[in-house]
Amino acid sequence: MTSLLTVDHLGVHFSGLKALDDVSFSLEAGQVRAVIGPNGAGKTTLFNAISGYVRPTHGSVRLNGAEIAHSSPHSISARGLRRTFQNGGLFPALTVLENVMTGLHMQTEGNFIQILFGLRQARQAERDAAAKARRLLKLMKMDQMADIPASELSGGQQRIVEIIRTVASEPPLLLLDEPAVGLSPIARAQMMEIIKRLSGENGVGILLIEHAVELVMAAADRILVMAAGMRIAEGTPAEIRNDKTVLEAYLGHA
Amino acid sequence: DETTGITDDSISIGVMGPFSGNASSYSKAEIGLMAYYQMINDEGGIHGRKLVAIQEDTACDPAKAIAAAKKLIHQDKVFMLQGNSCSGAAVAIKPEVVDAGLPWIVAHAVSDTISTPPSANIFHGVPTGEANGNAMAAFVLSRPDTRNVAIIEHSNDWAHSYSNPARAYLKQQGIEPVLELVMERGQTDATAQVLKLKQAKPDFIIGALYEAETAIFLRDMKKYGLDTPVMGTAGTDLENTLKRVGDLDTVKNYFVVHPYVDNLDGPRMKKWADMIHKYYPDEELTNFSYIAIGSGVALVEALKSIGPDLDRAKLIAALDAIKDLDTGILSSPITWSADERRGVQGSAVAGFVDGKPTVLEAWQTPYQ
Amino acid sequence: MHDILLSISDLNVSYGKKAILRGASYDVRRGECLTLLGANGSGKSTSLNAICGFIKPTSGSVKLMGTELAGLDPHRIFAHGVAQVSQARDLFPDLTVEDNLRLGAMRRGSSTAAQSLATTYQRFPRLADRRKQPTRTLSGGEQQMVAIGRALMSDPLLLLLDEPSGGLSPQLCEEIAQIIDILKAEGVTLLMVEQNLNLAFRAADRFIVLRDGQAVDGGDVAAMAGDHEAIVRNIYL
Amino acid sequence: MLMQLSIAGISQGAIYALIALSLTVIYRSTTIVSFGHGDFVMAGAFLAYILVIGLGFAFLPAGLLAIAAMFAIGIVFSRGLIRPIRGGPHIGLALMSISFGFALRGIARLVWGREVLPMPRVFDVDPIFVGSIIITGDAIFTIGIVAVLLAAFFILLHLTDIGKMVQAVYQSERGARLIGIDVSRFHDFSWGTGAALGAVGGVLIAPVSFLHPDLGASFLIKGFAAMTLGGFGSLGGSVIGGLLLGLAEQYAGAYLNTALIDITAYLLIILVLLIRPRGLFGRKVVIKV
Amino acid sequence: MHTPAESRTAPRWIFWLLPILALAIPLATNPYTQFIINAMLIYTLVTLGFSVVIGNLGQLAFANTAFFGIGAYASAMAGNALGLPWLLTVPLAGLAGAAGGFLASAAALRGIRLYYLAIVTLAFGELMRWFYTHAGALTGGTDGLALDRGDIFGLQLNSDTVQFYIFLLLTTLLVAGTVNLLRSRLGRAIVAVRENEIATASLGIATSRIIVTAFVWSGFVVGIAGAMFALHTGRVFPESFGLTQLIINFAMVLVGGLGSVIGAVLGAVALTALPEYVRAFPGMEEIFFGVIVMVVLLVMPKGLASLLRRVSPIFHETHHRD
Ligand SMILES: Nc1ncnc2c1ncn2[C@@H]1O[C@H](COP(=O)(O)OP(=O)(O)OP(=O)(O)O)[C@@H](O)[C@H]1O
Ligand SMILES: Nc1ncnc2c1ncn2[C@@H]1O[C@H](COP(=O)(O)OP(=O)(O)OP(=O)(O)O)[C@@H](O)[C@H]1O
Ligand SMILES: [Mg+2]
Ligand SMILES: [Mg+2]
Repeated sequence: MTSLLTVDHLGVHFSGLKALDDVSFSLEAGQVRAVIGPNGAGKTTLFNAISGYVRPTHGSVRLNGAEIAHSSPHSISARGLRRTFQNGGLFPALTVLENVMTGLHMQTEGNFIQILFGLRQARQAERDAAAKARRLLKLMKMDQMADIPASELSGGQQRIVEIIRTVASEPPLLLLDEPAVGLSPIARAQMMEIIKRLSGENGVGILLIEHAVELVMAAADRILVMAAGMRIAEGTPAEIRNDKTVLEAYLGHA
Repeated sequence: DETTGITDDSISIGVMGPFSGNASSYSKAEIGLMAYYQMINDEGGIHGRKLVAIQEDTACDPAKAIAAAKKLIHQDKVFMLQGNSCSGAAVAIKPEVVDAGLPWIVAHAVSDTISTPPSANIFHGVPTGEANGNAMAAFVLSRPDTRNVAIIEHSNDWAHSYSNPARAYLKQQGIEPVLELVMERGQTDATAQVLKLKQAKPDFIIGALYEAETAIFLRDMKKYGLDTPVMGTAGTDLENTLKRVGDLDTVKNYFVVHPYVDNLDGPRMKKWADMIHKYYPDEELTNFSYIAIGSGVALVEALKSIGPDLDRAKLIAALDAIKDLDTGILSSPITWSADERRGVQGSAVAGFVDGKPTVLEAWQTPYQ
Repeated sequence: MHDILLSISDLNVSYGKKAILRGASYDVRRGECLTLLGANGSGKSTSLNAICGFIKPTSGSVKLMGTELAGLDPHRIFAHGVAQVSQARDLFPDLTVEDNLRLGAMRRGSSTAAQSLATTYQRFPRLADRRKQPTRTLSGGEQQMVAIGRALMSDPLLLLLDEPSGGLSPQLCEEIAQIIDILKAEGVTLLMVEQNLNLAFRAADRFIVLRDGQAVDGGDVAAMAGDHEAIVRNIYL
Repeated sequence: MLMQLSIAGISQGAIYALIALSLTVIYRSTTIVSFGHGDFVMAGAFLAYILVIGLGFAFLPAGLLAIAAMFAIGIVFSRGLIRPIRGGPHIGLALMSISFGFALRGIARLVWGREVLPMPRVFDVDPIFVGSIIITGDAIFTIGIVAVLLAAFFILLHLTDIGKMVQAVYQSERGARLIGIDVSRFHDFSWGTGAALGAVGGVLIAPVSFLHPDLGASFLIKGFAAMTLGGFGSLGGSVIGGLLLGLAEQYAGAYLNTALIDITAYLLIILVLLIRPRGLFGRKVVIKV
Repeated sequence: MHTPAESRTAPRWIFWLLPILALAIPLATNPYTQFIINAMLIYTLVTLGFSVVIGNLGQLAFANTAFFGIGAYASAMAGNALGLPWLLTVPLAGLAGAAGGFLASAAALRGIRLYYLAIVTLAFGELMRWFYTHAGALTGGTDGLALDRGDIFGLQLNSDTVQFYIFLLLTTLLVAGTVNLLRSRLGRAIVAVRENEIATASLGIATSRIIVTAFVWSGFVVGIAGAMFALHTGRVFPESFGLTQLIINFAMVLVGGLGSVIGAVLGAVALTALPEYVRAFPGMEEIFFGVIVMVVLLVMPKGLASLLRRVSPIFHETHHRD
């Protein structure tokens, strides 16, 4: 059986700086794997390399057995990988609802001709997508905000919408980069709920970067700890909590 | 309707011209024409009727010109049309005017296609491109020992309406241009052109360039020590060109098509200059200012001959009856007939003689 | 009586017709760290932006030691010694770390600026390593350090911090808490927005809760310590 | 011939470079390309003309006054017309400057009629002969001014803190506000400077091109082209772009066909951008995700 | 205060009301006013096509005047060289315009963006114009290329009224198609590319395909407008597709409201009518144009369409808001 995602000796160098150095791991469907580590450890770089936004210097990334290490971002995401961005990736001029519906783009039926002539299939597909998007917004209590432009959201609300947009299409593989930043404790709990549900019920494989250690410990099946571009530890939350190197390098004060 | 646009005391005339945009210096022609109307009106009009100009802007743009023509014809319901600088705009409105059937005297645009083949209601009241081109080429060839001729021009319909007939005339005489150059509007340097001319060593240069480019071209010729004579169009004049370049040496070999009986500051033009200044005191006078007046004289002549009972058919007939009319301003007379509507068949040329602008008939041969 | 540095009374702020703050009033005492708490979208960032002039309040007053700030342009308010670390950081992405930091001190003399720069590098050694790198190539946490460092470079009287912990690792959160302590000792006053309750209660002296555009609740941090559950229920539900 | 063409190309190119430089100064601090700049150039020239011909000033003070007046007009334009719509789409700002230019041009046409006027020379210097090669006083003067301005702006923008501020405002207006910069005034000042530079261009160009309401239009395109060739925002790039363009026009005209002079800029641009989408010296913007 | 999306946009029948009412227009016009109204229909399409690219896709592409010229010349040349009746040249003109759009999108995909794209596309238009001027044998050169207007089904095509009905039909269909496109997931994706191209790609959307789609559709719409223009003026000249035309189209987009379909109609109508009103003040057109555009930009930065939106929520358009 091949894993959902296999990362093999992956490295990314920026003119001399080894932002990511020889990292390997794999992720199964239904599993939540957290990636933690100090600032600048290379976590986001790892995500960028997997999702096609930076070109790996060496190593391989396989999605369901197929090599994707040098594919373009959209072709990788078209194969079922979705990610969030650390620094905000919403479409400010679109409404909250439309932002989420854009996440459903690939699932929405209707070819160019049907769309141009406004045929029933295309219109029905639009309505279905809107209905689904509203349902998702309701889960995070954002349905009140569905019709305001994303530019008018607060920082935390933007983050929530981005996550909803990313999970909307129920992709087989999710990469979440610090999803909890700026979320209130309540919103955090709701979000963790959704993450657990996605992996548990829908079998989505989730890779999660997060500094909020209590969340990580609660949500992750396995944890990968990175520092200075390298993997320094790997294991279950319980193992990591007691790992000496990890304590020194990262968890010291948490 | 045959009497649309006339009342007991007025005749309304649609006067189209480029009153805006980057060809607006042409509209000086329409200003001159309207000054002439006002002079006629001040003298009592024609059979008690005043000439009422309804001015419309074409901006030298075909689509705008069509709108202007339709407005004058269908909304303002003018009796006739007179004016029109810019050949492209005139060509564009031709179908509309032909359909409407009202008399149209083209008073500035030169393209022969406006009036050939003749349409029942269209009259050309200025030397056309062919007349001008022939005049240019003939003048060039009247200089003894002209063998090699070069042409420099803009790539637009205006320039081509001069250069193409000139080319045709030269070809008839067995002469192919040794060099054909382009200098586009807005260019502020003619080094490449002048250096090429220096190599080709023509005896005469035909230049179809607007005012600014003419001045730049002449300046650069001087700069690089090229003193070949240049034959320019009616789009420039000697006086203003001299003013622009600042020294006589630069323009002393420059000649222009000059369709008038006298140089611009000569005694026979003074009355016309005074007339324009009377009605438009701030108007700067250039070659364009006078060009439409000749056709105005012809119109008045025709209207006078008809008597008080005026309609369009009568005007068309009266215009066709004009033969060999000395307008007192154009160097060639106007003659119209049903199968030749290019009324002005020739044009004089002007050049500096002893430092003074002088109207010429041929190389070193003053007019009359 | 405490010495009041910033006094906000009956502050109203709206975006177009949408009212965000409706008559919020509270004081910030000199030398303390006050934390604003509230659900997402409750108007915390809006409060900070209204104080530093990015949004003009529709009514109400913001007084800094008796000087009315409401209605002034941001650069004037800045000149009064109010600096902000914004939620979106707003760095200059193509300028280097060092340039970003130095620009923070642009309004001050260059001799003191050089010293502040040294202090900043001391506080964030990671930035010293990255000093020649354009900030857009930094990791999220590193960018946050630059944002905080840049604001400190101006030697503010009042520092507004919008989620300083955003994207920072636990150790760095702790370091931020220590920096806040040092700043307080130096006499800097802080008004902070923070969702990370650990940091909020570790660093702050008092807190204020924003709800429905008003400051509804508040108190001493010490009194609430250890009872996060109750706080969460109180504040966010 | 090659030498003479090159000299002519460089002196034409210097004019393009001057326009490109003034566009760059505005662009670098406001991110706006002033598409109405041709008319600022024209207005500067006309102002100088009024002062010299109408009011009898000597050329140098007239030129300086015209430049100062255009500086003021630039500031007024920025305050009155750009500031209120600053938050809107960029394209609106571009159109605003085009419309302002249209109005300026319309006014020029209305007031000065439809003539092509001669403009007095800056300094009536006799041309210099180097062997058979001729260099006019205008050319030397223009090239000199461009060199001085390039050096001045290079120092200002690359070696001083003002330069850093300019970059800061360009990259993040909010960020600039956060560090206490009065961004609006900064923009006003940049527009003023850009307009004044345009006027420098106008005063230098008009003796060469003659004075008419449309004189700026073609220079704008050339200046814009030069700026693109060099890469947006690069001072040196815009000057080199201008010179390259001037040379290419002369060579294309002399060695290929004079009908190509007018489109040389376009051909060159398409060629260069297909190979380097951000011009010769423009940096590729890397977007951090 | 925010009404749900469904009720924010007009019900579908409202869309058809306008063209149906417009059927009566020729009853109240003379050939001159009819000519102007026909021009409004043509410029509605030009503006709409332009707006899709600069407003919705957010690319500073100035090639639309080029597409316009390509359509017009394709129609005139096909009529002249192949002897096709005008009606059959319309789809050809659309395809030629679409091909132009494809070329422009290729530049954008090559990484030429923003002002770089602006000048490349502008260069494209100027090179086309140079071609019309210098390829006299094909294009008639500077004298322009006359159209043999002929008739369809016995109706004289040089009649302004006949032209009006044809133009009304074409414009209505193309506007409807554009509205459908913009309201669909494709329209959303077009705006998404403008807002954040990287994030759009992360959702599995092939951004390059979206860019090509927007450009090609824009070219198609404007190309057809070109064929209409050729019929309208009866003769095509190179000068009709120059920079002045470009600036006016550009102004139409913004005066109407960037990226708004209603705005495209309003902008085209307003700025086609303006010069006709200004005729009363000869020589003042540039000043009027400049001042009026400046005033609109200042007073209504979101264009005339924003006025309508203030009147009623049915004028709200998807993906387009204040
Ligand atoms: N394009 C780049 N050029 C140069 N260095 C880079 C580039 N991108 C990232 N880096 C460096 O690589 C290192 C790793 O960055 P990365 O964003 O992966 O960190 P991270 O683990 O996500 O940190 P954080 O938790 O702060 O987000 C950082 O030190 C950063 O400065
Ligand atoms: N530019 C804007 N236009 C309109 N409404 C806005 C704008 N910015 C914020 N809002 C609204 O104002 C309210 C308060 O926003 P603010 O950013 O102050 O919240 P916050 O308390 O900082 O939330 P968070 O914790 O999520 O950052 C929110 O409901 C938001 O939707
Ligand atoms: Mg990161
Ligand atoms: Mg906030």
